[in-house]
Amino acid sequence: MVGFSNTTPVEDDLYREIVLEHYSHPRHRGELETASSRVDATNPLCGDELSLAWRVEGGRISGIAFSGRGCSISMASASMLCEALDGQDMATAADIAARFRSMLLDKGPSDGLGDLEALRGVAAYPVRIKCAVLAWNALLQELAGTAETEP
Amino acid sequence: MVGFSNTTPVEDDLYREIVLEHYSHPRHRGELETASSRVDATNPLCGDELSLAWRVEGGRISGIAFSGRGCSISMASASMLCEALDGQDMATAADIAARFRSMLLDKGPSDGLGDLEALRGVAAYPVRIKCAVLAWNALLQELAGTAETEP
Amino acid sequence: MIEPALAPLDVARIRADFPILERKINGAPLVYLDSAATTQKPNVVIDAIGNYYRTSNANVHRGVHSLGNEATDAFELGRRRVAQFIDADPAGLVFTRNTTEALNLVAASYAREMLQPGDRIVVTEMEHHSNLVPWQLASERAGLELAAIRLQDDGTLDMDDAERLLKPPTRLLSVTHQSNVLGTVNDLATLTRLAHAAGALVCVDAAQSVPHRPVSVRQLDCDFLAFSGHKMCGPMGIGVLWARPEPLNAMPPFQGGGSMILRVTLQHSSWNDVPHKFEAGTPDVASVVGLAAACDYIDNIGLTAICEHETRLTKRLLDVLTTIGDIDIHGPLDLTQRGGCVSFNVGNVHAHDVGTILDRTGIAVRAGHHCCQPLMQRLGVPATTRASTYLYTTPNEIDALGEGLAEVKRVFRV
Amino acid sequence: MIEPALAPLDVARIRADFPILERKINGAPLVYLDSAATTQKPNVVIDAIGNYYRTSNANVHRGVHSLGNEATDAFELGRRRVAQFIDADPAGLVFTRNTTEALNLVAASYAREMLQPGDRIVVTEMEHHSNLVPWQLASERAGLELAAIRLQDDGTLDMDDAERLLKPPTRLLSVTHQSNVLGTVNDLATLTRLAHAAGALVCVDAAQSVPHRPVSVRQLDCDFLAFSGHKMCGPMGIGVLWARPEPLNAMPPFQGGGSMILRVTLQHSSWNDVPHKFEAGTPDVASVVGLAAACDYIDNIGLTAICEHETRLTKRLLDVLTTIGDIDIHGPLDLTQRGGCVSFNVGNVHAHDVGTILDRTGIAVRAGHHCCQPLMQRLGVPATTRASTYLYTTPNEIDALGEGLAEVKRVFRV
Ligand SMILES: Cc1ncc(COP(=O)(O)O)c(C=O)c1O
Ligand SMILES: Cc1ncc(COP(=O)(O)O)c(C=O)c1O
Repeated sequence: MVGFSNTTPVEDDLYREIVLEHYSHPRHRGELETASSRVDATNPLCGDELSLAWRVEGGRISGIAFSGRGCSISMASASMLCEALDGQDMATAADIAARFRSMLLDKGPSDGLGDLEALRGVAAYPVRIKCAVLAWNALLQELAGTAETEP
Repeated sequence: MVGFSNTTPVEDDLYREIVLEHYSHPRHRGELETASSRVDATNPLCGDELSLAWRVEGGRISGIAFSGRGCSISMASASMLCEALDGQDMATAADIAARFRSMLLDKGPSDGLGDLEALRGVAAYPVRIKCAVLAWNALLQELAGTAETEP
Repeated sequence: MIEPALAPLDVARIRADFPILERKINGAPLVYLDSAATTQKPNVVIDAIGNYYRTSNANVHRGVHSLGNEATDAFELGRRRVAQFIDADPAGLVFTRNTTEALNLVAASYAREMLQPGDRIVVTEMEHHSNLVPWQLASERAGLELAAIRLQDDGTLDMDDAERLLKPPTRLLSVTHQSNVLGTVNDLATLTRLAHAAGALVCVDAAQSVPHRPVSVRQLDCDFLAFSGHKMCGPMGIGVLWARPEPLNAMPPFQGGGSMILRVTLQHSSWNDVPHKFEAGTPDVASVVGLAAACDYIDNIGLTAICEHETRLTKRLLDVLTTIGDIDIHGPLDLTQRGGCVSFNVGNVHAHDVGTILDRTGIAVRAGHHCCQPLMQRLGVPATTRASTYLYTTPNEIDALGEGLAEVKRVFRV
Repeated sequence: MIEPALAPLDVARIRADFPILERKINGAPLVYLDSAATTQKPNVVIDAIGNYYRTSNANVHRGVHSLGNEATDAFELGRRRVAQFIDADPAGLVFTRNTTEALNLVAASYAREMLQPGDRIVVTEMEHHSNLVPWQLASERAGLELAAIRLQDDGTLDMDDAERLLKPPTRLLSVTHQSNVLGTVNDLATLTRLAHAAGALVCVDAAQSVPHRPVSVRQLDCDFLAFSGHKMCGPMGIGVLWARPEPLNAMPPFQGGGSMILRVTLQHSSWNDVPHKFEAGTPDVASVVGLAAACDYIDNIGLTAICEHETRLTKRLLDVLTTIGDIDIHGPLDLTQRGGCVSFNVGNVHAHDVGTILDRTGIAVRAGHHCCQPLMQRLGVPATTRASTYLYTTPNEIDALGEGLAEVKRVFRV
């Protein structure tokens, strides 16, 4: 019946089921007591506020959590970020982040991004892109900072 | 030959002979040591600066002088002012000043204004009116001030 | 005696004056409900700016040539026209960029320079950042105290708290006439009486009142009043500070430069008369001409009629919001206490999500903190959605908003 | 290797872009020789403003709706376009009302707030009031010393005096790139080297240079640079302060209000990133759009070609003035040391009389102190007449000025 009957509403291009699901039941929400990295991000013009914390053990993210408040896109994106990066090694984490940003900012491919692909629709809403990348920018900034200070 | 031959130039409507004559040979220019009133006027946007001083004896102006620098209109007007008011009683002086202003600002009649009538042409040059009335405004302001403080 | 109701506005005719209202947004006709942020411009205003540049453009106050004279006349006529709009003496009317600059001028040249350490400035919990941050900057730098009158839960000021604060050492009350979030119209008569009795001056942020209802500085009896051209059909880049002559003459200059001086030497300068003393550099003559055209446009329609029109729309808007359900309306529900700007939250849907869903059908509302973060804290929300009306708003547009909000509830399953 | 001369400007075609040039003044075609005060506007700039209001007008940086997004894009694209015009990073480009406000911003937020009592600010004897009075205000309030580099009789700066003054405790040099009276183009390379060697920052008043010759802030190596849109075919009401990131990030805000904040509570606020930190309140988006259109317009013609055109006109102007006789020309006669703005006195005829007689045949020149009273004192004249050219000026207009000056001599029997 997909795309066929007009009694079944076509899925919303921005507010996909899976996005709303992450928004109403966020994964990894809370504090991470044993974090090795922690970063805050705000979007002063919207009032979105977000904290992201993770723990690196043996070159892998062995725990990750977020807290804060904001719109559905920024919160779902943070929830998906945690789910996608938990357990990944640092190189893979950085690669996923780069591909996610590219999907939104350059309309790049989304292969292998899993659930994150559900946020592709945000690319058509320029003012909301900064909501979707808020957590990711914070992560990448922290990774870049760490990379610089470590040899 | 007036207004008849085009070999004789028609007199300039603004720079009448008599105006230029007052400008190049100002009357009553200088200081008045025994002045009873003295007033300064400036036109900050043009840089015109003018001082006017007079002596009142028995209700009459018995001496008057101006100093300063400025354009031909402001200087000629000050020179004519001194000539017109020297020896007049205060009521007549105020009356002449009022009629002079009215000639320029409201295009009022110029009867009995003598040489001052030569400045009538200024009325057609809005930006120059303030040059022509500079000395007169200063005089009237001072007279108004005196009138208020004297019973 | 019952006041005869004014004839309703001929909104269809008015809308034809605003070319942007023909725009489509995401395929749907634009429904512009963001006039509290900035209003749209009628052709007469846009054309006045263009005509000025095409026929009379020159610098002002400096020349003897004809164009310079025409430009100066246009500028000073504009000043008189705008002064008349608020029933003021043009000698007290200073052109600024916007309300923000007007308030900063008072904060810098009056509060910072003329008040003494320990003196108190009073604002309210509902102020726009533009009527709060300038006082914070001045207070910090001049050792002043800053206090805010509390808000009641109904969105009006706590007048007991006002009475408590409007006592010595308060030297200045700066208060909004109409809140840009709650719509609340403050009781300026009482506030001004209290402030003046305490020996304090009164500064009114009229950004949201001058465009929407008749305002007379003589009747308000205030000392300073600030507003923006762009919120009243006029151009961006032009605003107004009106002030009574006593403070204005006593205040030192705000900025230094061309036009504001009397005599300048390398070491010292003296100042031109007000209002020129506060207008340094080349002014925006074109925008003054545009603002004067906006005053004409509004007065031709009539501020009282505009205000009645907005009251009718606000009533409908409040009804629609109530009917939809699950909507928290902030600010007074009593139409005599408010203007045509209504903030609300839909369930616990974030205002940005509301704004985005509405925008998909062409409806432009504001979503965010509206430059009122302290008020958001007071209301306990991160952001609100705000719909605001003006003379070109139709009842159908209010209904379209209602439909849009129903869609928000559907998407977010509220 | 000889640089190939550029093709001369097609001035007839350029003039067709400027509707005001069709005006008659006192029955004669307008001869506009007052571009140093403000330039005329081409249709593309006037239309850009109108189109913005007709299609995309909204407030910026605050909304999620499409119009708000379009307006924000237009505003930030404008910032990038204008930054490119002066070879600068857009993050250091702050929009102000005009040059005057830009210089006041540096005086208020840098000199007044960040310098220490006893520190010295250096200007020159040829500065416009806008590059003098702000420093006087800051110096008085912060206990700074203010000194001026002397002028030589040929209208250039005394570089020995510059060397004497550009030593500790000098912390800031603020100097005009091109004099609005003398036309002198100052040797910024040497001045900047001296100032930087002394640990002082350099602020350039580029009001008369950015419109007339290629200016690169990277090549100038300055720390601050100010100019006005209205002097470069752009709208009134918009100007620019560009600054290097180090001082800009360190400086406290200039004005408080919407858009310049990060977080606000009733008592304290923190600031947004530069350049937003220095842009309080609703900006003039329409004028930014107009200024970006002006940059496009000028770049399409080419600043180097414009500069060559003006040099040719200036040569003719100097020749005409010399031929007429009894005319004192102020400023350098060497065309490599000056731009297209020439001040002079005709015998001892007052400049206003010169201006009035010229205006009667449609010739618009400036007459007065040109907001440079200290320079007038230095030149020993109460006022001068100034003729200034731009890309739309023709050789015939220079000749018309010559005829007008002959008439001045006739009327005043010089
Ligand atoms: C109540 C109030 N005060 C001040 C302002 C600031 O106005 P502007 O941004 O035009 O300076 C606004 C609008 O943004 C406002 O609504
Ligand atoms: C050299 C110079 N500096 C500053 C200014 C002031 O410019 P504005 O009036 O646009 O602020 C001008 C022009 O008036 C100028 O020529």
